Amino acid sequence: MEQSQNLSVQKPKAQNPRLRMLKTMLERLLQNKLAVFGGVVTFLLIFTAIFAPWLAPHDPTEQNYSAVLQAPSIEYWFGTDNLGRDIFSRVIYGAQVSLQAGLISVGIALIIGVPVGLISGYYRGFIDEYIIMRMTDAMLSIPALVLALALAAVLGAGLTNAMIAIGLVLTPNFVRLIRGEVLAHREKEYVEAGKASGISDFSIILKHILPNTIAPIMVQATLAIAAAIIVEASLSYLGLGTQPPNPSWGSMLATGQGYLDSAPWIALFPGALIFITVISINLFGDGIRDMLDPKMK
Amino acid sequence: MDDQMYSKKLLTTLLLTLLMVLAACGGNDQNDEAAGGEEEPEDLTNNDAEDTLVVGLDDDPPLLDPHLSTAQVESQIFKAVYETLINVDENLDPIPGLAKDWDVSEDGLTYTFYLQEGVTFHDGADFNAEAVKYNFERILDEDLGSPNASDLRLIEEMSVEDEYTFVVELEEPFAPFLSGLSHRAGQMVSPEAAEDESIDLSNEPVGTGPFQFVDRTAQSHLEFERHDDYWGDQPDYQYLEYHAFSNEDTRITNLVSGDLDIVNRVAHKDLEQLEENPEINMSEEDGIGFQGLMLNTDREPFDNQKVRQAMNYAVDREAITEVVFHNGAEPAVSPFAPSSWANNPDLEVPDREVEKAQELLEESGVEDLSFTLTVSPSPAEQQLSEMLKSMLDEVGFNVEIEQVEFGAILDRMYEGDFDIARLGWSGRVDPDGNAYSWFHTDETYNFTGSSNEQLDELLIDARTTVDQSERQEMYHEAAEILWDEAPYIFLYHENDYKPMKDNVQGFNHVPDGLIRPADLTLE
Amino acid sequence: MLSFLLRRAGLMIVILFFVSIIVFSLVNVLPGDPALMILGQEATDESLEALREDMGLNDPLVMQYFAWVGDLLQGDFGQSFRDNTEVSSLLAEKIPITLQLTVMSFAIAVLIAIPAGVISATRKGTLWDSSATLFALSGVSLPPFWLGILLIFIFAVTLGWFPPSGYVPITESVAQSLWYMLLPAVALGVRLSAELTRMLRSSLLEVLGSDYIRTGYAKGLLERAVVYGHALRNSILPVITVSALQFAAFLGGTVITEEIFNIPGLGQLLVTSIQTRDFPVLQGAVMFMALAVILINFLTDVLYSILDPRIKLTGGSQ
Amino acid sequence: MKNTSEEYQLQVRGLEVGFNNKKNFTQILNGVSFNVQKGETLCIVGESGCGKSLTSLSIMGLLPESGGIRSGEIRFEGQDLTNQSMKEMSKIRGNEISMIFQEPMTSLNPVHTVGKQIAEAVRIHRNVTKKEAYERVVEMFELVGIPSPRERVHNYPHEMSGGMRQRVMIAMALACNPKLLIADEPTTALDVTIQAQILDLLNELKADLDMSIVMITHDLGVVSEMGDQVLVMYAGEVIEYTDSRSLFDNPKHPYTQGLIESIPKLQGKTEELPVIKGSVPNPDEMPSGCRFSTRCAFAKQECFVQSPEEVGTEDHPVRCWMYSGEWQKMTPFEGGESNDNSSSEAVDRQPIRD
Repeated sequence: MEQSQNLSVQKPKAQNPRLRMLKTMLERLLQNKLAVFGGVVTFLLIFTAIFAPWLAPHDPTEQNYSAVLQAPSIEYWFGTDNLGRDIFSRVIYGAQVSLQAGLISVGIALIIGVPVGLISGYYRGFIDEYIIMRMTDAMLSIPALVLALALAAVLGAGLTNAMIAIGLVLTPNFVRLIRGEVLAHREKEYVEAGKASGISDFSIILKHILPNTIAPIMVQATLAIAAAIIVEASLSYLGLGTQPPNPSWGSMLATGQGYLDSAPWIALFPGALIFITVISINLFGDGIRDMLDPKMK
Repeated sequence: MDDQMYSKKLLTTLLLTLLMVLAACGGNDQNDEAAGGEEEPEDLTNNDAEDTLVVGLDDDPPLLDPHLSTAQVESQIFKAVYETLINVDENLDPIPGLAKDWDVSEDGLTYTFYLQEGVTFHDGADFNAEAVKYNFERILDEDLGSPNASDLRLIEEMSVEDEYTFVVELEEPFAPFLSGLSHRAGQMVSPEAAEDESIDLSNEPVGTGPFQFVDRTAQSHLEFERHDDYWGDQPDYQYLEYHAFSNEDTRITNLVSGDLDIVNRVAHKDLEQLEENPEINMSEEDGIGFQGLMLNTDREPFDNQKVRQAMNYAVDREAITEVVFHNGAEPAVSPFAPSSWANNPDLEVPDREVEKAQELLEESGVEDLSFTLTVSPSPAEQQLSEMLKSMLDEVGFNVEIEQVEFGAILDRMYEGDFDIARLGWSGRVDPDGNAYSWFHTDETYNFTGSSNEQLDELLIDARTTVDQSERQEMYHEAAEILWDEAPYIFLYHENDYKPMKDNVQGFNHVPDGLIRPADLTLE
Repeated sequence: MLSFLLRRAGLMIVILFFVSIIVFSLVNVLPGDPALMILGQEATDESLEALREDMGLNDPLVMQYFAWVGDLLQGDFGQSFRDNTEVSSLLAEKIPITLQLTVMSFAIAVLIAIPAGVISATRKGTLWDSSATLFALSGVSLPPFWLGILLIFIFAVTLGWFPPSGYVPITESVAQSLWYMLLPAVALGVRLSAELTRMLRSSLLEVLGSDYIRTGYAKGLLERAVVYGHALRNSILPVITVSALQFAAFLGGTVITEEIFNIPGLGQLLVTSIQTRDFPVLQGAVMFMALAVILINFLTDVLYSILDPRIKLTGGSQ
Repeated sequence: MKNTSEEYQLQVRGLEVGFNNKKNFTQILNGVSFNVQKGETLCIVGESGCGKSLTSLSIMGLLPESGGIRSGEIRFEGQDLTNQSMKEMSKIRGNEISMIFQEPMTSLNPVHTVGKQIAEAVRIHRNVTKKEAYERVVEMFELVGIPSPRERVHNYPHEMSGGMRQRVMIAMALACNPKLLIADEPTTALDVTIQAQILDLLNELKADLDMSIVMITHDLGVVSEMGDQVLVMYAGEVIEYTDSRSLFDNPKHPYTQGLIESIPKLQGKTEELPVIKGSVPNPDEMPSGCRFSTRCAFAKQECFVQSPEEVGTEDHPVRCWMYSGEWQKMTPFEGGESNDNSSSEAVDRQPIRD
């Protein structure tokens, strides 16, 4: 009771400097032109993905056998593929798949990684040192794509399974990051004080340690989304990700590779979109990192 | 431990190289290491190009032991290193192989083979009736577990009449017996090599063929050399190599601008381009296989015949052969290719009839028409499956495509864990090979779970009848039953294409799709 | 030094133990019956059961695990389901190919990154710097498969300078082998190169501001000698650490690069083994890759201690 | 100035140095001039931020990239160093003019042995073999008093103590027999006892090797031990310039006086002056009048407005209004920042006059 009262009293006071900090942070972000560029493009991509049905001029799965392998034209801006489907529309819908894959797999990694990292770092001990940490070491020594590939093979082809596989593969990164942050914070005074005043471990972790780890988690998560998009595209390229006829940039690339000489647009457009998406998210993530802590660079 | 040491060494080397690179960079400019290599992409081989024929295969042949072999691509290799008792010509009629002649008794039960004389295996062993007997026994040996034993299963007794005469007694007449001997079951391995524990026939084949095995680089290529003691005509060239390129684009590139001389398979999307290329000759021949959809009749909705029939009308076979195969395939309605004597000309390829399909679906009363279509993840398969989905969804099905590796598809077949699978057959010389094991109740490849007594009877009669016109009747009828039962949706017969460099001559296009390297000459 | 090595070796073994558990459990939950895989389509139930018994597939999983690890320790990776080849000999065949790709792309990465990083750091704020930074920024976001396809399209399909894919063993023709491997090596190396450029730039900037660099100039060294003789070696240390940490990702990149350029290396072996459910090969390839990553990291620490005399390998975990 | 330039080892005239920011040029050194005779030690004294180090770096041609000499000349044996090319400068540096730095801990490259680093300097300027260069290093080690020199050449910097490292730096600087040694706070980072040893060493070597020294320090204790001539700098300007005896006996500028008063309290590493409050103003907030006016206890109103000229004798110039004819006529300053923070003690003090 007492605590919550304290909090409510402190809040209005605390808000001002916080607001100011937020303002300077935003200013810092806006000064970083590349980050702004990345953010704007990322936003546009999210917008495109959400409003794909209204933006796409054609049904992305509609086949037109009389317009197979057409070069870009006014009717088909990015040309058509080997089944006469509109590549522009497929690329737009592909944004849905890629962004979804990036967000959900990172979400999975966070859901597993954050609690494990928090608990492991807070309690330390044998399980932390010899099981969890060595397990993350082991997972990190297997190349992410290889592990994702094997996991996706175990789970079966498909976007959902690919996202689970990617999420699992990304998890150890978050476990390590969060554990490191916890280790840095658990000896701090406010944690000691909390312990001394008999606050439960659970609320110390949740109320005191977790908020302090949010900034680095945000940065890592943003960059992990970019990585996840690449892995998803790789899995789809290898046929283990999104299943046809759903448009995925990776599988479009795989189809297009066979037509590089006769219909290069099939591969070039989705590939360019992967690149633009990943670089935008990376720039945006770098920007957030610099915003939160200019020295971290 | 050896391998760990090995990898350790490799890594150390890597690290040292890294260091050297760093050091070199710190010191001075570094030359671009590729500066010297501005040649054309040629020379896969270190053998003399003039005297080497290089064949491009679509896959690495796993098992080089013909008696254990199941993969189609392995048969390509066998044509170099092994020989069969019986051969087939361009019309798929039997011609002499290692048996220079044979007699079949009136009742079709006794086969007498008169063998070529003066044939030796590559390891020096003599080829004779004992060797044939050894081979047959090897195939029938349960310990070996030969998947090709079924071709010989009806043998009741075999005897060595004299050194070059071999007699086989069958339990009952078996029409496809000879054609089986033109395939894996008729391939003769060296008995000495087979007995030798130190020789692994799966990796180092020893036969009587025109070429003998030299070396194999696993999952990459195989090298052969002319067998100097070959009993027949000596091949035109000294060295023969098989290079595996599972990637169809790479395979074609290496034919067009690399040093492949002939290729066993080509993606249909590349047909036009290759036909236009003046330096490439393309040989085309009707195929003997069939391709289509395997329906699981033990599962809903395909336990309903009307649903299955609806599929027959829902698919547009012409569109498929045009878009996916660039007209390099024939629409199919039965397991027998149009060129086969077993083909039923009365069965015509129907147009796509959406309304009829929908009617049939309505009649069936089945409401849940969603299912998973399992395909292997090759580009053409993917393209095909997407077309099928589009066509089937339109009449009311709800198709989900699932890409699964071929091996895993087979796995699911055996466990009956599938709705519809894209699975076809490369075909056999005798129509029995396209029908019996696929559509007879509970036979090896009848994963559909379908069973039709009348069909079973016909298929058994057809294989135990010797007279071809009688057999033809039976197969015509069988095809009609299959169309009506529709446990399998026949889609197309793929034509066989063999593109080769224009200096490759003498190619004899047998519809079994096998390249007989000894026929080829290099100009 | 010795105690450090022992500690690190101990840690390596523990990590490898966990890797082996991951690899083993992955494969044992993969769908597919190894016995069926080996015997093929026409196997009888009896022969399948016999083989399962023979392979120990009916034993409890723990027993199977120890049997597998026991074989591994004796260098026995098992046999391929596909063609019965020894997995170890398959690996031995494929590793040099991947190694060639790795070394070439590493060399390319370093060849680009060192001048780019140096120019960018020593000519800070110039157009050179901006170009190098742009390269670094876009390079890290270029997925190797997309870059690979782009390179194929430009240099193989359009210009016809390079073969679009394929591989020539280095034993057959060195020049050809390098030529064939050049595009893939670039496709794989650019990302690392960008990463290294970025690292090297910031690391070099830091070092160039340090006192001993001023000392170097004060004793009469020219810029070139200062940068290459003093600054580079010091600034490369953190870069080496980063590239070692990147090695896992780099090795992962070989998988997709080999697929795109159809190079019959370890990566392609791995993909094929997944596709064909060839478990022993899959296990062997993954185990080897993890071993390589772990060893590289270990060797990096050793290398680090050689390059930086301040570090005495006396202890401390990572 | 009676002496011709040839007699001077080093002659600095009207040196103006500053930094290029995004758009404008921030000037730091404002017309610095001084001479160093052969065999003489000149000490440059001042707080940090006075421009001492910048002066020394200008001589060495080691200004940071954004820095630049706007005008003035630096003559070394008659030759103007400001218009030498990089290449020519590198022939002079470490050879004719050497420099030792404040931080012996960080001024040596940690990844090379000390011997290698010195040998490198020798080999740049002398056409000798590696072995000969190492011999020279050993010789230098003996000279600067490093025990068991033959073993020590193979040490890495981190294996040596701070004092030893500074000896290494000295050995490196002197390895090519320079005519001029610039020592930038060579003892600041060291313990007091070591400081004395190093200063003694420098004095000895100066005599033995017949070289000139420019010693940069904030510590007048060092000046008293080393300096023949002393240059007091404040905020980029020379405010007083004389021989060390006159300086201690008769410091003129209030700043110098403050410095001298601070001596007993100034120990070791701190550069905060206990007597004169405040700190050197930022270059972009320079007072328009006398630069010291903001901290000067005696400042009159005009001091804040107009910059004083250099006055006093030729042997002892000083930049302060107090010594000009106008001082008496100037309006005393009443109230204001500078007096607020000057202690009563400071106010009591009277300027010492001739």
